[in-house]
Amino acid sequence: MSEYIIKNGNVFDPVQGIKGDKKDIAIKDGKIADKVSSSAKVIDAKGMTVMAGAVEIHAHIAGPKVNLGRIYRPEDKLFSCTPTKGMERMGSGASIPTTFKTGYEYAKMGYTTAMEAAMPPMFSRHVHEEIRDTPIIDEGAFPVFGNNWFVLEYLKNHEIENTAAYIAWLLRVTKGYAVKVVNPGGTEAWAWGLNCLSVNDPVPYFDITPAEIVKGLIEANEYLGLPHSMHIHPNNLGNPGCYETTLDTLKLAEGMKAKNKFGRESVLHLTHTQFHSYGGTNWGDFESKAKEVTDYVNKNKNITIDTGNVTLDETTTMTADGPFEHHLTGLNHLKWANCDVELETCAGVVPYIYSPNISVCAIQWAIGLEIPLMMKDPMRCYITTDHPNAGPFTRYPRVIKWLMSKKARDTQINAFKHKDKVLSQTSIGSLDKELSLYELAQMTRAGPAKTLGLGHMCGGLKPGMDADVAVYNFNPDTPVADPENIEKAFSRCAHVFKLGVEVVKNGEIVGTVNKRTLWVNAKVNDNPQVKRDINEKFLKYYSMTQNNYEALGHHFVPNPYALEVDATHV
Amino acid sequence: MTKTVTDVICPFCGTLCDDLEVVVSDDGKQLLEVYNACVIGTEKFLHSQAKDRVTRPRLRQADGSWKEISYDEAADYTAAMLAKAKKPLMYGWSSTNCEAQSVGNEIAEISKACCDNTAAVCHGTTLIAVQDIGLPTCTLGEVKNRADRVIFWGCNPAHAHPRHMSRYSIFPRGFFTGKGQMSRKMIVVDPRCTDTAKMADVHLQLEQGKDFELLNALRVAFKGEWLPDVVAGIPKEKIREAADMMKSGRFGIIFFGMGVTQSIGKNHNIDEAIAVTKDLNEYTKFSIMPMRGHYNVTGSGEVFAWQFGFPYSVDLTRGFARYNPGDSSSIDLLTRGEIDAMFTIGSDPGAHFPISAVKHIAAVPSVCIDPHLTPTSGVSKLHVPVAFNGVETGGNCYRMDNVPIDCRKVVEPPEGMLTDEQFLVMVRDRLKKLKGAA
Amino acid sequence: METVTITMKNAPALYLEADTITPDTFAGKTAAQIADLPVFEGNAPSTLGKYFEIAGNTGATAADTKIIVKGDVRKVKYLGMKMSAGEMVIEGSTDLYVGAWMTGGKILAKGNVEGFAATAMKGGELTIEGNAGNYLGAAYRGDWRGMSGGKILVKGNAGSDVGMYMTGGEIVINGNVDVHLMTHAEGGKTIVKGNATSKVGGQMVDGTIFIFGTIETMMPGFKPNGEVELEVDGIKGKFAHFIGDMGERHKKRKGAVIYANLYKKI
Amino acid sequence: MTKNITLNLISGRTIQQGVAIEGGKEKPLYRTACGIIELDHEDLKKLGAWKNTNVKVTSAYGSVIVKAIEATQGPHPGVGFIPMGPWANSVVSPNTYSTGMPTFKGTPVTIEVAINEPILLGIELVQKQCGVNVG
Repeated sequence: MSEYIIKNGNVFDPVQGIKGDKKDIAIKDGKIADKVSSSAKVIDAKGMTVMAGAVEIHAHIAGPKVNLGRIYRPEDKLFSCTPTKGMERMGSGASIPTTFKTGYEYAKMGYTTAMEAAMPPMFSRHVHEEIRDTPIIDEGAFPVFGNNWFVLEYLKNHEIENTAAYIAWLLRVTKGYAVKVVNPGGTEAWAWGLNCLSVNDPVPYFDITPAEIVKGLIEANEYLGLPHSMHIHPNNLGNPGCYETTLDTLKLAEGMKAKNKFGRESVLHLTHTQFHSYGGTNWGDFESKAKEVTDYVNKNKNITIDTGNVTLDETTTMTADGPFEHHLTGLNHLKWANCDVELETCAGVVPYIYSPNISVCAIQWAIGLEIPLMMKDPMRCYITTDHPNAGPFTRYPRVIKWLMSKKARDTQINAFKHKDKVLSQTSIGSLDKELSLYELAQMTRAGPAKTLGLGHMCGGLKPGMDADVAVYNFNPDTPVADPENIEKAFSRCAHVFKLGVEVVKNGEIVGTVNKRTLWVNAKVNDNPQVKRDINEKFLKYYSMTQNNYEALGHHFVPNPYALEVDATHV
Repeated sequence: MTKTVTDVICPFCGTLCDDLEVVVSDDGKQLLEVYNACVIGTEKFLHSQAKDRVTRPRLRQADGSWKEISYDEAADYTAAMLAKAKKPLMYGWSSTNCEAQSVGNEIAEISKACCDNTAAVCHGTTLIAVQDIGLPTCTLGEVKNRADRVIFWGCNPAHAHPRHMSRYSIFPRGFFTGKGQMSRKMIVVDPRCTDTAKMADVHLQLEQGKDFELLNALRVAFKGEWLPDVVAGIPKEKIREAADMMKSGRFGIIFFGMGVTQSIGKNHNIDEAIAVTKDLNEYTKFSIMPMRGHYNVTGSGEVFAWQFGFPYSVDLTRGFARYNPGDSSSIDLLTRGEIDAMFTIGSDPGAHFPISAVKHIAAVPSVCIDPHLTPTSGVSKLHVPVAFNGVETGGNCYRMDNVPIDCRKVVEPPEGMLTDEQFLVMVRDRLKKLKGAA
Repeated sequence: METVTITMKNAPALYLEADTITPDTFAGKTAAQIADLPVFEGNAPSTLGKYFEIAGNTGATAADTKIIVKGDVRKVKYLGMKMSAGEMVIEGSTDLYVGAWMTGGKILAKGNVEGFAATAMKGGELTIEGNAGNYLGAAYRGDWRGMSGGKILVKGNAGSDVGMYMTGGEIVINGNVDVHLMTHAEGGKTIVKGNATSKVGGQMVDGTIFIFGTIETMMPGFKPNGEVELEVDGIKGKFAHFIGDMGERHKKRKGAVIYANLYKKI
Repeated sequence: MTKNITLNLISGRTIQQGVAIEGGKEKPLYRTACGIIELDHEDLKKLGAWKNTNVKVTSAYGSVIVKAIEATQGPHPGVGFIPMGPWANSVVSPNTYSTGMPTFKGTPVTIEVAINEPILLGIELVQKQCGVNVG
């Protein structure tokens, strides 16, 4: 492992509180070191910005619905393919890139860790195959639990210990990382073509309300002490007036404390908050409720959120929220794909065009920017586009440009056809705040790493942490003449190191590394009740045998990295 | 003494039964018996024990006889052929595991080839229709647990997917379908009175090639609009009756097969069938699922999709992926004579392509990787026998509803035989040297 | 209008992908520069000069550049792809993708053309004196935005899937058409002076079809709506009027439901 | 004068065809399973042929000798069925209508009795039509 020393760069590292002063970053044996020998290769980062490798907390980048999106959108790849070049395999796909292109694009933008946002447990083998073919970045996947028959039955009688035992079993079998909940109860209702639109609508046959599911899963998550909090996509997404359901869901977490040994303080992570902060009663009086949602989250310290910024592109929406996708295809009449998974979840895929000429899309764009600008504590608000739902992740530099430059926001607002409606229905016009590089580092590095329970190994430049470093050609000292320079600087890094290996130089892939698959191995007390339930359901209701289901993730993860959790309560 | 391997996956059709039990000798060299498999699956496992199997690669000589060569020479020949060809076609991939397919994709990318799987003659038109209108589908367990309306449109599971009805669609007693067969209405649409149709509650025996019209009539019947007296040979009363039966279900599923994908209208038949399913989702819950033929053609489509972006008929000749069935699909490439080398693996185009396409396979340098003796190996220049995938080597494969299941090695392959993945790795390494790639 | 003539002198063994033969790429180039334009035979890169004899000179812009393609070009694909202006005359028959994704200019193909001609055409004119292949003026796979403008005239017959997902523009076919005429169309007009086989106008949302000859099997989704006297492309006559596709969803404009119209000459 | 009839030919799987392809295509079992054409009772009468006689099936794309048997999954008057395999694919229409899929189902064919013409083995049939020298 060769040694590197990055000299006189402007370092931004919230983990050590470094706010842009010039420091040397030493890299040795894949870790950040205090000092290196004189034979270390010198990287001159004069007039450049040095940050840790970014952490993507929520993106649909691997799995069956992502691949269904690739299969059914050939026009997304027409005339936009990148040929094989040097170490880079060929890549294609604007809104849903192929796996090789996903890995390269993330690395070139300085991202070194990414989390697949929704993995149907039965298809985890498919997710891991795609993770294996995504080069460079470390990855973990969140199995979905919010509509799982085991969870519905256990939480109906509030059996937290059984739910925790089942969660531990499923995380081990599918090599999963955290508890993900999508439209709790609603997706199981969608198996009969119905939906749960509020936290109190009972699920057909199982007769449990989404509120009980959410509350039960938060308790089970803290009972286990998992690295990441429960990660929720609440009911009633994307409908005008859905901010009330969002607040009802957040209130369920009141009074709960985080119990884990990974330094996480939150108990609930609300994902793609933009889609859940809509007011009004129909698309005519559609308005932003970002203020109400961010006020609540500012007051309650045990909640973290990510934004879900709309980037005004033609993209493909894909989510485990089956009923929403059916509702969306009812609106734009584009091709609709859906796959109900037995006993577990569902997935829906519909293309969507966020056109600047449509007022709803412009307001969605504004809401996505209001949320991070109104959040007081950047460590609890992370930047995502819920790739590819609100826009492809390759647009992060553009989102960063809008957040760091009021001028850039104004030029975009003036370009809207319904500019007056955007200004009247949202407060984007009155927000003058411009994100600093330090806050950006909190929102894309230290914050997500902390809530994912990875604060000890990535998201920072403290000696001893993994040597994931990104160097941007952006001089923080010179004032920004043209906001486009921000977007250009953050699109391609000057240097990127992953586990101490230089993988990107001047925006080109120059190296690769044996990427890791992060997963959580939770040990719980032996639970014969849950073991019997699992055997019985596989005997009678699953369409594959238990041995084949349990062989899902085992020998197929080339480089697993387990976070050990001991939840054996005495 | 013998030992029994349980939870074995049958590597023949898209149903991918995973509850087989295989009895092998203690030393794992002999396969004695197969339980729980249909007659085709049993034959596939037992045929691995055939004594007259070809176990070494053989090269066709000028005088027509076969000359046995080593695997190394075979790999050299294949790599040289692919490196020299201006537009090689790498076809098949459907009876091999996903690991071999990944290595094959690397070879295709280095040699700038066209690659295609047996979807080209099976469910290729389904994929075109899915690209036009989407695909509301579900996994087979949802059908087992919830379906009370089952429609077989242009497919004959009694013959093509023998255990499908007993494992998933008609007979099982699921969570909400405790009465099994009695809680399900079965409709079969087929121009013949097939063995599946003989079991159906309603059999619509339509005129062959008129599926598009009948599906369109169903959509009109859902909306209660005017209908001509007879559509595709079916009187309009029977059409309205079938439409009402579909609407009155709680959870319906349409399985469709070669009857709609290979008849005139091709992708539009499936396009309209999916539109029927979407319309039915306004009244009740409906899904649709293709009856995939080969056990891992879905896997090949998935691997192509996440590595190149397209499910089949991928043209890599320009260094990036292009796709347009009709231009980059195997049958058109062969019948128009656009190919100057043929590489076949895990399929048998010699028997299952129209003869005018097979003539072109015989006309160009061609390699066939297949454990069996087939018409393709008969017309190819080089025949490389490999271990039976799913019997003598494991690997990942995908069921017809895209569920990945890990098939496993049950018995040792004959002495000195390589698996297809090992052979492909040899070809890839030689190709890299020839092309000077890093 | 400056004219460049390229004549096939060295026919390719396989098929030649010559998407650089358009007025847009030729404009402002000398014959030598044109000869260096890249073409592909399979995966082997080559130059135009190796296959064609190039004579004459080009105009400064695409608009005033005319290309005449002589010789046997039946194994040359992508002629006139993405063309935005200027003219092109193809003396003989040619292969796939003639004038695909073209946005303007004129193409005259004196012989036959193969499939995917004028894919997703936005403007300009394509005239084919021989027969056209399948997917004439259709959308690319998976795209719901098909041909949106321009005019296509086919003097011979056309194949199947003419005008799939068409949203605008006009297609006139003097001969016959195969199955699937204007499937999924949301606008545009097609006139077929010969016969249509079956599956005409399946899943149509909007747009108009005129058939002068016979239709073997009508789509059940097209409801008879009386007869009407019309003059179409200069020919007067009595037409049976059908509206459809009744199975498809239809928009309302000012209260009235919008249907696609199919007129069959009696 | 040998009588001939015209039918609409379709091809597809049968369970015997499945067993035969897994048992080895070089074996006669493959010919017994797939070298046949299933004709409806009326069509056999119109052709004036005994059951299980060899017939010559001709289409615009080729011709093949197969054994005519009575429909096992009928009645389907006017429709002939040859299980998928080299015999069917010798006469099936390769026209893909630019979708990549040949028209395996729906090829017009004419059938005439050809009692003493042999039905070739699977691999042999393809090799002969492709002119492959097998020495």
